[in-house]
Amino acid sequence: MLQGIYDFIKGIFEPLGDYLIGSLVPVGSSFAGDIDSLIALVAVFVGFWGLLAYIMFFFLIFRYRRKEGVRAQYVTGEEKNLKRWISWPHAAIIACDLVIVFMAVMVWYNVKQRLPEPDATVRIVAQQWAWNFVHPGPDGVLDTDDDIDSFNELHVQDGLTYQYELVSKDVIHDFSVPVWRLKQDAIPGRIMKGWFQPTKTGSFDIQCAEMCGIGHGIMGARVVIETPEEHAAWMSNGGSKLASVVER
Amino acid sequence: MAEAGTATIESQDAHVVSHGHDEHHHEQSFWSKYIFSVDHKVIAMQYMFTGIVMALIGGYMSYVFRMQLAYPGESVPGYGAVSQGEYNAMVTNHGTIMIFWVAMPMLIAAFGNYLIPLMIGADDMVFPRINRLSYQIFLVSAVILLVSLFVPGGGFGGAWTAYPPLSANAEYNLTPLGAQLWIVAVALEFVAFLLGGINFITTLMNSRAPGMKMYDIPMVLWMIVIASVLFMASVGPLIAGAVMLFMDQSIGTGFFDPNRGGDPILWQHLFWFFGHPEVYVVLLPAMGIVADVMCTFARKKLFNYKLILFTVFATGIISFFVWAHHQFVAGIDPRMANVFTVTTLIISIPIAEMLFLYIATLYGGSIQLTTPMLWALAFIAEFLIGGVTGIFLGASGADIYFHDTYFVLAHFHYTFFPIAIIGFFCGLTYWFPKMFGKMMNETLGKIHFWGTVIPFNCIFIPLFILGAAGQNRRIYNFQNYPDLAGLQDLRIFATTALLVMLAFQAVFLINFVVSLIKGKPAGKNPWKSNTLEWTTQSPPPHGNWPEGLPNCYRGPYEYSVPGREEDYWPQNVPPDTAPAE
Amino acid sequence: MSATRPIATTRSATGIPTGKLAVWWVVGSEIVIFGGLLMAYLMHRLGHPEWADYASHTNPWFGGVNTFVLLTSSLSAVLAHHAAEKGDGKRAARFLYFTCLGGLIFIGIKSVEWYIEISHGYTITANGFWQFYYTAAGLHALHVIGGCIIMLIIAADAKKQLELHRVELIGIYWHFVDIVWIFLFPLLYIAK
Amino acid sequence: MAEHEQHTGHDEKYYVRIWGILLALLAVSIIGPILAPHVEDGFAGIGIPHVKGWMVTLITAFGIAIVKAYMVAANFMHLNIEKKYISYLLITMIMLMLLFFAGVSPDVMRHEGTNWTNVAAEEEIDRALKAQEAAAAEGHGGDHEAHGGEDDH
Repeated sequence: MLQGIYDFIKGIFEPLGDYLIGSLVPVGSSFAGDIDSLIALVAVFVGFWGLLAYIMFFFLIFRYRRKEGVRAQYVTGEEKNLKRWISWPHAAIIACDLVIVFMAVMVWYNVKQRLPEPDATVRIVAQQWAWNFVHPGPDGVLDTDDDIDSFNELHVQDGLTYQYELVSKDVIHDFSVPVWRLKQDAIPGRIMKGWFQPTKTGSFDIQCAEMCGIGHGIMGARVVIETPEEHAAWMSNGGSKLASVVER
Repeated sequence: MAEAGTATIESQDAHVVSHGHDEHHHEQSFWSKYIFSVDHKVIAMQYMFTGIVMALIGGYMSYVFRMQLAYPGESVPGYGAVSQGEYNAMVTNHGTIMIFWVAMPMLIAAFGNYLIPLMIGADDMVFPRINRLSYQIFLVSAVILLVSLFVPGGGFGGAWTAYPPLSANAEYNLTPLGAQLWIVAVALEFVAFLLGGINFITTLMNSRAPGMKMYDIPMVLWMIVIASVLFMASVGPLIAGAVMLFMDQSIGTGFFDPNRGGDPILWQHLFWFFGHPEVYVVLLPAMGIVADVMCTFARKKLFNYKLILFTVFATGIISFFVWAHHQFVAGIDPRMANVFTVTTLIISIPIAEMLFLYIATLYGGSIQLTTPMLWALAFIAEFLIGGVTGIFLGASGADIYFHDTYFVLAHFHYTFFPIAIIGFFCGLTYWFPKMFGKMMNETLGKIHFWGTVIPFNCIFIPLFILGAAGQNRRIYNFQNYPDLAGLQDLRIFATTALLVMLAFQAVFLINFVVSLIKGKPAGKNPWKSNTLEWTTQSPPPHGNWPEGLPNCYRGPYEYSVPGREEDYWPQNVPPDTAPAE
Repeated sequence: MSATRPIATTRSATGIPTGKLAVWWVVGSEIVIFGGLLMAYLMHRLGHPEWADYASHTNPWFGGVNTFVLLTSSLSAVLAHHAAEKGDGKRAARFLYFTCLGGLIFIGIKSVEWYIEISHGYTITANGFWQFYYTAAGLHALHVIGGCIIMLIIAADAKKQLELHRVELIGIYWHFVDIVWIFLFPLLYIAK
Repeated sequence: MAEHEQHTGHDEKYYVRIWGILLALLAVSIIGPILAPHVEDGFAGIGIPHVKGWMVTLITAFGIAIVKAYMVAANFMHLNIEKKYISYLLITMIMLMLLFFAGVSPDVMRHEGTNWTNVAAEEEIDRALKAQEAAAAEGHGGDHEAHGGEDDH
């Protein structure tokens, strides 16, 4: 039932989300659309209230500007007929907040709290100031002989559900992939788990989103999302670069 | 509460004492009058000028790193080429300075020190010497911070949040001395504000003029004192954390080192348990200044004083329950994030209501757009954007995308800029006649106003777009990122707007100096305001009211009361007499 | 010490003298400082079963004697307040000196204890437990030393019958330091 | 200048009596935990079953600490005759600390949760417990353990 309500509301705001965020950054993962729709929903709600407040604000400044011989009214703000100008918006804002909380928690649950059954698992090792990726290789399982290590370049196959294990060797880093709308800190001493499912092929930026020392600014990497054929070819090459990959 | 009869007697006593006071202080050297003074007004000025100097330093830093972002790798005029380490140090110290050495001293300490005794009708703070000590510690902390930028290895570059292990281990941050001095400076600053804050709280609680009841206290004082209480109640864990971090840095303990049984997440909690209430610590004084200015220039009573006060209380209390929304994707348990999403959206309710009440205050007013009023209105207009964009970040699902992007950066600049800069200019232009006895030049003031507010929006609206495009913070050169390199025009636009805004600050400095020398004499009450500070001379002498401390008979916002000839009714005027002056 | 006091200081809208009110706020802010540290310690202590063994190397007799010393000095602080209330500055000063002596004995015992522990290799960097042990006890010891210094100044004034109300203020602070120790003692020494 | 004296109405004997009680409580809080290992289910005979050693420690050490703190605060600091809101202020501060504990302990006290594991802490616990067992078997107590954390770097 909750999922049904969620899908309904999401459906309303999806086009706007696509316009607001999707036009700047491609929608590249299964949950990117959810996050964009949530942003659109918040934008509409706060935009409405913000606009209303601005209209009111500028109207009042204009309407009650100083005029010769006109005195200000003596109003305490405790009169019932005036107070409702505050108490009704107050109630309406609570209602809006409830919707936002519901949608935010649903998206959060889907992206961060849930861990769907993966098709493959990748390990992401952050260090000052580079990303190391351990791909599971053809068997889809980590820590076997056919694992493929790569440096500053993550290769995944379009449409598969991946689980990631995020670790850090030294300080706190943050694995951030804007096209997937994914962001997660890597904490030294901890294994952080999560998931993603790419839905768009191409090669995109990975950034570090947590200050990690002098080289933080250059701690970028690329994620390469390949069709099944390309990915198989990449794996059979033992992870060497394909011609299509943008050289960094 | 003293009754009216005893109040009069007490104020006659006060008369005698403060005369003795005055004569005692007539023969003073420059040194004891301006440097080691215990007078609250002098200490307020010390805080204010230190804050302005620090603001100029912080502004210079923003100039350097914005230039680097707009024209990466090129030599910045007036600085030279910016290395990665220097860039990080600038970003870190810009944030630290602007929050701890600009917003806090200028809003809480300067206005708190100046206004609290004057507005409650007292001759000084209750502990003048502790007050002086507080400023001295503050000054030392500022000097230590500035020194930390020039030590071998360079200034600390681990972001103002100073997450360990980066901040704790020299092998990671490569600035052993800079990092240590940074944390020492921050801890000392906290101690200074604890001393100052306790002084503010005690003064307001105990030393109000006879007759001044709870709801007769001007809103700005309420807000400064509630801010001090919030600061006092939240900073403790971070002081403990600072001690732990300093020991990690200097003697090799492992409080935050995962390899030694420590936990880096603990620091994040210690930091943000303070860090979020801190936002309200600096917000509330600015809100209070705006409330007083709006009432004066709309000639209106504050719209529902009590309700505003309750929203402030509610904000203060809830602000302790929201801290982990800064850490949604920082490795906290995802289930906790749901709790903090709920609390975060709850805190939006009193804040929204407070803004509504402020806007409603304009209703039925007689609005005069003087410079201070323009600043006050600009505060509301700009802070509204800062407030609504916060909802995106409080909603955990959306924060996954926006966390640590330029969207966050633009959001909190839309809150901190109205607070620290607009709020400060609002208060300064309003109380300048009282502080220095001269009127400020309105034309220059308005040029400065528009020259600051318009470029400000031009700086940060592009940054919202950059944030929505997925650009992360604290990266010194976006040319390294193929997907982001194309948005360079927006960065150049923002930097250009910053240059314009910084240039217009010269107008303020000129206005300040010119008005100080050539301004019209202000008289006691140039704005025809109600609160008690306007009933003494401008500037007030040592002891504030040489002819005896005032009594208080009514609330601070009795403007345009029907049936009275004047449209204001000062707090010290006894009920049956005509208004003074 | 007797600069002209502002009228503000002598007012008391709340019914509590300004000095005392301020001391209560100081105590409030100290609660959160120690609270932050102790909560951090408690989390680690509960999360790390191996710390029980580390904690067993503390010597509860040192801690116990120190608790006794502090409790006794608290008694003499409250007796000093009692004497000051009666206007007997000399007696109050004598009790304050006695309280100070208690603080010194406390620091003395602490030094011996730490000397023994450090010489056995239980240094501050030994492991998580010991770093919290030294930090918490050290922060507390700094408060004891600071309290002693202020107390000597107040006692010197009280002897001359000056500023007698301050005897109570330092007393409140001293009792607070005592209470912190009352909690540190079981947290650091007893819980095994 | 008015000296704000608040007469407490007690004589010196009263304070000495409180002090005596505090010392007695102190004795209990030292002896209790020492006896605790010996009273494992030891109260079953007098009709109180399931009393474990850790319960005795908890009550005698921390329960009594709270009682002692209350007695000092109420009688020596005179909170019992102070204005009520001072007590509220102090209680609020303590509540804030409990809030802090509640908010932070899911991340710091626990070593695993939804989608994360604090492997460093778990390894450290494992290593240290093993080392302690080994040391106990050798009969040297835990003296070697003092430097246990060092071998990690």
